[in-house]
Amino acid sequence: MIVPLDLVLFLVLIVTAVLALAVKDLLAATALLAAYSLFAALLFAGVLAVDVALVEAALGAGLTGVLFVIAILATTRHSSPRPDARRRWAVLPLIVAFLGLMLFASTGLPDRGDPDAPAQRGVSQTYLADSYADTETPNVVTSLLADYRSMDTLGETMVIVTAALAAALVLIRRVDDPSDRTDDPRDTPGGDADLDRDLGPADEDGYGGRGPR
Amino acid sequence: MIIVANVLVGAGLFFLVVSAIALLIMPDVYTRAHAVAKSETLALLLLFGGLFFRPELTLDASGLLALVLIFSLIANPTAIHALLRAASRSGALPWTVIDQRLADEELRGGTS
Amino acid sequence: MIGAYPSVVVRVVCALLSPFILMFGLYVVAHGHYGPGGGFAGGVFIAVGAILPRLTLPEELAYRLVPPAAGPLAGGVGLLLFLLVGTLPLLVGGSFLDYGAVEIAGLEASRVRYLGILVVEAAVGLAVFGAMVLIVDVLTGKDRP
Amino acid sequence: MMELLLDRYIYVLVLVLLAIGLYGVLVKGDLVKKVIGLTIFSTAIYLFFIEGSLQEGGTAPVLMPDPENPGEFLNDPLLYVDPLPHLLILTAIVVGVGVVGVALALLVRLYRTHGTLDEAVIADRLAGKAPDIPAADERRDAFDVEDAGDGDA
Repeated sequence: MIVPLDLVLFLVLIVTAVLALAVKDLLAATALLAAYSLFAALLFAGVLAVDVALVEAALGAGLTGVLFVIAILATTRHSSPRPDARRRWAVLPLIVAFLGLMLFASTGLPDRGDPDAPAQRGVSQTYLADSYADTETPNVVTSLLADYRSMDTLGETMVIVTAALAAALVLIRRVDDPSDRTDDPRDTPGGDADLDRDLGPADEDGYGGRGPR
Repeated sequence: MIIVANVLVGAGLFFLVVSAIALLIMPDVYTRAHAVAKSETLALLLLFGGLFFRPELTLDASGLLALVLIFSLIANPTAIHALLRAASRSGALPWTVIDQRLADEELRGGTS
Repeated sequence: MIGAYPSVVVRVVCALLSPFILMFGLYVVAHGHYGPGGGFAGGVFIAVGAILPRLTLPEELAYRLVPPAAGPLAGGVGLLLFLLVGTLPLLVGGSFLDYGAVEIAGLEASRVRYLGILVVEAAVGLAVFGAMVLIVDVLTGKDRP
Repeated sequence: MMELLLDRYIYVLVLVLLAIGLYGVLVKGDLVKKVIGLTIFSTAIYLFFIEGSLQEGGTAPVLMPDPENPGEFLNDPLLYVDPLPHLLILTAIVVGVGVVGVALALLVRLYRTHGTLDEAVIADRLAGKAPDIPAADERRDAFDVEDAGDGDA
């Protein structure tokens, strides 16, 4: 009986999502986001999407967290709250309307796990039946990824490399660029020789960042 | 065979429950991490040891399981070490008996 | 934010673990035919094996393992390899990315497609590895000469 | 109504996740929080797709060996869940991480020029309403790295 576990995992997922958006400390929010991705990976594994679970656990829970932590270290750790009540009251009806519309639309979707759903009757039957004869590959996801739908994969690979190059274009700078007002200690030569990279206190009125060794 | 596996897995689950309880009732980050690090590493060892004795396990799967066990045993204490080091550097003070006594006295003074 | 982590335990363990993570990534890329895994997951694992030393080891040591030029280079080489494999069937009259059209003596068409999948997975893994390493390098601000 | 909910409760939960992510993207003033909301939103979409691929009585889409004649594999489509959404989501996850990387690079760039990640402040400054850029020592408030020791090595 997998359904109750499913439900519990989903509730944990919702709680972590709310907390990740609610906490003030951005590092804590990043940790909660990684936990959220890990629970999502568990859910993927629970509905037998093993490849997706592997990628989500490695990328969503691992590398995304690393990227967030690096970016937070390069910027600031404190979330700037700026509660904008007007915008919240303008957006909430929008979200409620979105939810209502989607709930209405979801009544037309097939039941969960229905073998007669239209999506199950499509091309994937052919893929499953022919995969081994065509490519000698038991893992159908791999043969789909690299053979039947390799044009798709080519496009995605291009998108990833382009995204990395775009990130490089945004951040790479000339040494004599006057518009670059950088005065953080990492940019001064020799400034980070013995930099201790542990973080400062989470709250300004804490213990002053110097606990016992 | 299956009895040994079940006993080991049960012991592992027991230690996992103990570590979860310790996470809830311990007073500060150091004692929590102390309790969780030890009992969880032991629970991992017992769980995987129990899984080795399962009859449906093939040879290459048990090899993979052994690799996972070895790397978990290395990485788990290291992660907790790094976590506690960061906690110490960012100023988390350890809980002491004096704190508890002061709190008790305050409580008593307040209620009487 | 690159530099030696000030705790010797973490440094030693990360230095010991990263080659094994790299090896596991290669295993995942090669094992994609028979189980979960493949180019995307394997590329991410290899990238993690390259990023872990950057976060914990001294800079020159980490760069000796995987130099900063490896990011854009691997991304470009992976994409180029994918395109080359895709163009190969065009030369013998097949359509784009249809590896089965290439005739190799002694191999059936399904076997050729099997090999084509392997090469494409390796190319995707290289590209993902390069992209992830490049993003991390750029965010840590150590990419400039 | 109850029957419908029991069969479709997964859609309701996914929709709640979507709403949370949307709220984060639209309402939160901090730009990092906006990226976190974006990640939550996209993960909810992945969950929706993967739940749609589930098929009662199917196993993971890795072909099982045929017990009767060795060397062959069982390829009855009713035995396996639908592999096509898995492929689509597999690539979407990796592209999502690429998107997060670009977004974080833009954030770091914004912080270097404006000294803040508050969306309202940056918008005001771009509109010319708040011209003053904070002093350098206000910017790295969180990390007092100046007097750091060399650790316990």
